[in-house]
Amino acid sequence: MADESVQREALIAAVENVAARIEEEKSYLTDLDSAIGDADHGNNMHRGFQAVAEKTEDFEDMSPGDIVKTVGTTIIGNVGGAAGPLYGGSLMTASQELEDGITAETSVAFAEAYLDKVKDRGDAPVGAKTMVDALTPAVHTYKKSVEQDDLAPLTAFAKAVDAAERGVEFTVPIKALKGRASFLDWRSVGHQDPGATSTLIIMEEILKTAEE
Amino acid sequence: MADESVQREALIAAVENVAARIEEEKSYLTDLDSAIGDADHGNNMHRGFQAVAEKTEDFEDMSPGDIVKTVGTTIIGNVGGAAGPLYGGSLMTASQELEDGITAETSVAFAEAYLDKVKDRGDAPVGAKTMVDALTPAVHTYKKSVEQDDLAPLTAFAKAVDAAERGVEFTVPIKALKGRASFLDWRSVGHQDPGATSTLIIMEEILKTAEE
Amino acid sequence: MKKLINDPSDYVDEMLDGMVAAYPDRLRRLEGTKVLVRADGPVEGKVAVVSGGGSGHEPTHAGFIGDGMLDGAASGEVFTSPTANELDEMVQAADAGEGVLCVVKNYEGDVMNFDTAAEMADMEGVEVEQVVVNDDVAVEDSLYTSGRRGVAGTIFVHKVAGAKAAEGGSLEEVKEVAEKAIDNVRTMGMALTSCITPEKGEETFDLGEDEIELGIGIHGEPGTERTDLMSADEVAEHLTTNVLDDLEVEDGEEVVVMVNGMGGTPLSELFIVNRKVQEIVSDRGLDVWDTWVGDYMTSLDMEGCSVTVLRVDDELKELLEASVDTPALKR
Amino acid sequence: MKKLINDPSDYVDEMLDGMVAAYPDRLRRLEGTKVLVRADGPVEGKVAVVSGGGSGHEPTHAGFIGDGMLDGAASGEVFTSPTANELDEMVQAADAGEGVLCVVKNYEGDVMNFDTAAEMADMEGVEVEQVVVNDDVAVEDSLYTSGRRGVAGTIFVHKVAGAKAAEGGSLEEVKEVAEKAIDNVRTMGMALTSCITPEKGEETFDLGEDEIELGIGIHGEPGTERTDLMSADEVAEHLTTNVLDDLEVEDGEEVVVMVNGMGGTPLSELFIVNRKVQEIVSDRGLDVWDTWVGDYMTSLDMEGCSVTVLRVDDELKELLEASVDTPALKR
Ligand SMILES: Nc1ncnc2c1ncn2[C@@H]1O[C@H](COP(=O)(O)OP(=O)(O)O)[C@@H](O)[C@H]1O
Ligand SMILES: Nc1ncnc2c1ncn2[C@@H]1O[C@H](COP(=O)(O)OP(=O)(O)O)[C@@H](O)[C@H]1O
Ligand SMILES: [Mg+2]
Ligand SMILES: [Mg+2]
Ligand SMILES: [Mg+2]
Ligand SMILES: [Mg+2]
Repeated sequence: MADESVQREALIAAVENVAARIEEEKSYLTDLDSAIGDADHGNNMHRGFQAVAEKTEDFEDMSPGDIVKTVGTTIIGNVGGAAGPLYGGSLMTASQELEDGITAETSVAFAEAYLDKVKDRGDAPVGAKTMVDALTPAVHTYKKSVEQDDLAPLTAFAKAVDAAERGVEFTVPIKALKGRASFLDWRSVGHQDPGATSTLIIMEEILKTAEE
Repeated sequence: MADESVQREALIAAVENVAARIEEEKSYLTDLDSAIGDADHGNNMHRGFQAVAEKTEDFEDMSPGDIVKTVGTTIIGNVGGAAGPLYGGSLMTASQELEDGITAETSVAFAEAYLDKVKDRGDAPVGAKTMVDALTPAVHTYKKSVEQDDLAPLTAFAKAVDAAERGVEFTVPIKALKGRASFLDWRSVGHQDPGATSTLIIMEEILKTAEE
Repeated sequence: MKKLINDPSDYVDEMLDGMVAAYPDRLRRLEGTKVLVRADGPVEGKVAVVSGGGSGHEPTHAGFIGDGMLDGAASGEVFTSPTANELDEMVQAADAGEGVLCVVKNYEGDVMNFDTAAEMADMEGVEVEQVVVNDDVAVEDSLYTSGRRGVAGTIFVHKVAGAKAAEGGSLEEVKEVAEKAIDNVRTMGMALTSCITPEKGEETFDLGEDEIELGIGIHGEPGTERTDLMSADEVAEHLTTNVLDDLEVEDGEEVVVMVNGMGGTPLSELFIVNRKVQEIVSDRGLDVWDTWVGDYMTSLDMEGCSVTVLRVDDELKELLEASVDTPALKR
Repeated sequence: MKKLINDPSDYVDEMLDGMVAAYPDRLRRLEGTKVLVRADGPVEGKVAVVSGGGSGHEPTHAGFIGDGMLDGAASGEVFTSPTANELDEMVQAADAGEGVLCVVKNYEGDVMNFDTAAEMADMEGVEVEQVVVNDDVAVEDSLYTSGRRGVAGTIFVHKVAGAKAAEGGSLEEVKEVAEKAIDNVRTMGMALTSCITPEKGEETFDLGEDEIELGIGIHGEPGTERTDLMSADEVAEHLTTNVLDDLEVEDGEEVVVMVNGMGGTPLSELFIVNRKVQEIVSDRGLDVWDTWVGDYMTSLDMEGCSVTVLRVDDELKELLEASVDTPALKR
């Protein structure tokens, strides 16, 4: 993979693209959360990524791993709700895998660590109608594509985004077991999970940035 | 005028007709009170005359004067608001004029006493947009018709009803100085006074009963 | 209409039963009436302070019955003064032989029925005095009209009169402090929405999505002015400025501020209003000695608020501070 | 949207400033945070009890800060758990060296952020314990789900934990009484209308003129069931029966009843509901030791109510009765 300064610029660009896209999707995410939650997921994600975007200047002299870690701590410190610890805490923990830079290998380790931390924190199995349903197929697909199919990371990541999308769609017809939507019991069936959706959106923007 | 038992039956019939008519006009009166008051005049009058109608059995062995007095005390005891003391208290006081039965003479005295008591209690001059604006022309016309034009009480009363109607219409284009509508100041202009309206309605029913 | 009610005509009756059921050790209902009195009353050797008016202003009036405040409260139908008969029963039940102060809000219905009740009680040998609260600066104060309405400032009058009575003041003394509070209190209110009375079942007045009413009373009546929607800061500024100007406050004076909710407005919004009110009051050089934020005198489910300012001296401060133990106010 | 607000994004910030402005002698805001703490805290020699969660539930949480109840309260954005960082700052500021009990309502966001904060505080040498309130019987209690929500019953947990801490209880003892209250409290709520969050500016869910939601939480989320409009008595019956069944009450037990308003419902309607609740509770052979009626834990301007029943023994009674002095609760 590319050297550190190229990676740094790519990360900064990705963060900015994600922040811009989240701004666009803010009301969409909040609307999804209105149906089966408490109508704040768009605002939560927006608040978090605004704060992150304001920090990109500091990123100039950080290693890629530190940038990801800072994104995580910034989200923890600004989001709250379920999304704050899930996104922020997992980024923070998983960033340790990037200590030696971003390679095909470390990116797989990062993805796995991220998923593990989400599951550890939130205690949600697949099929509980949460972000885990988008993350799991994405991480599995990425790992298999890189490690067994020997695909280039970018190609593998594109497949992962497709997989996440299928995960998001999978959240619609199932009943929520975790998160606020679980309080609705059977009434949650038929609605798309906001956190799975924001996970997909973020991955789409990372892919777009990487392709550029 | 007719003898006491005929008068008693007429009074009972009048009370029942008034009660029935007030029931019909309940929401109309409340709507008028919504515009410039507190949306209860119809309910207040209805509550009062329902209570009065339930007492008609007791009227069987009362003198006409006592019947009117009981109507007054029943209204005082059941209505509250401004209408309670104004209608009830004035009927109660003015009923003293009927001690010796209802004649052309005592009916004029009754009407005058009633108007005096309303003005005394409420301290409203003519033109303050209250029931006084309906009562004043009615009482003046009745007195003049009986005492100076020598008209029969029934004919005189019909003229009084016409006069009250003009009084009600007069309340529309003027500003309220008394009652809740006064709090609206200039915004009260253009609305018809509920209490003047209920005064007219009651007079109409009394006339109708007397004509039967 | 969506309300937590049963038959609209049982509204007041069931509410009063529900209050007594909540505070059976504190409140007692006079049988066959809508009057609540202290369960432990009449209190020997003490002047009684009573109040009353239409229902729909909860916790006013009955929520303030208790040690250090009211001895009785009569509830009429929604927004309708109680009848003279019920007021008379209340006065007689509250009297412990030391006399009764009636705190009346200035509405013709209330004044006329309290007057009649006072006459009735007087005939029974009860000593009755009356004070009339008229704190609403939205209404022009004129000799030729009904004058100003009594609104949320009444709570302060109840408090100081109740405290004076509790400390053993004579009827004359209790009346005097009530009048001092009346002279020094001013209020102005506004509405974001009309309330809905249970019997009518629909809004008393129509208000557009971008309109508000300024200068409303507490009976769902429209205000003195309809304007475009304002921000919380603008509302605070408008109400507070009018109140302070009318009170003719002077630099360095001490005041108590009340931001009162009309029933449907959440506490959080009242605090947002309070933030600006305090700023304005301080900018005028006044010293805020105490602040009350909450639903004290409401108009059913109306959304909106009122701002009250009471100028205080040492006597009023002491009476406001005095201990009080009622369902709606404890100190 | 019609609200007494300025810029929606300043909602929480300005509300907190307005609270501190109302009670400057009682509340202090930790600079740069949305955390309020006792102005006179940390209190030497006393275990601290803190709470927190999203905003929009006023007077919860900060309204219960004071002697005998909470030492601190962290407010997140509307309906959003505070961040772990703010919770950590609160815990550290509240600690007087005797340890801190965090009262958490069971929402994943709250639990995860409090967990993280506890880890952080722990690293700074602060002893932290946590209890999680889950009183909402509307939600099925299952091992495989997030479990039940924490709702209005939390107020009782704050009260008994705060009282135990005030009387000098150790962190372990304070935690124990909090857990006893949690084990013995159940709640169920309903909504006549959706609330409107300031940021979204419109109803969270659409509800027809003749529909209500049963089994709602306190974050404007829809309930577990939508049904036709019910009378107050029917609502009381539905909520109370579910609560009592789940609590598995037995004849002759003593309970405390709370009828809590969701923010937009007037007190009068809560009393109408209370009337029937008391009837049902008494018919079950229970002894109502105390009743609380009012807005304790709200959902912005939502109209509706919840019914809470707490089973009490001598220990809980003594702690509930203990003196408390906060903006929203005094005894
Ligand atoms: N226990 C959990 N495990 C994994 N994801 C969860 C869990 N709880 C909630 N989520 C995710 O968080 C999203 C909601 O986030 P957000 O609305 O920001 O927080 P909150 O639920 O506190 O309002 C859900 O859509 C879901 O994807
Ligand atoms: N001071 C007064 N003098 C004469 N009539 C009055 C006075 N005040 C009010 N009224 C009459 O009472 C009517 C209102 O009665 P009602 O609505 O029953 O009582 P309230 O005003 O207490 O709600 C008004 O329309 C007016 O005609
Ligand atoms: Mg949410
Ligand atoms: Mg009226
Ligand atoms: Mg009225
Ligand atoms: Mg949330």
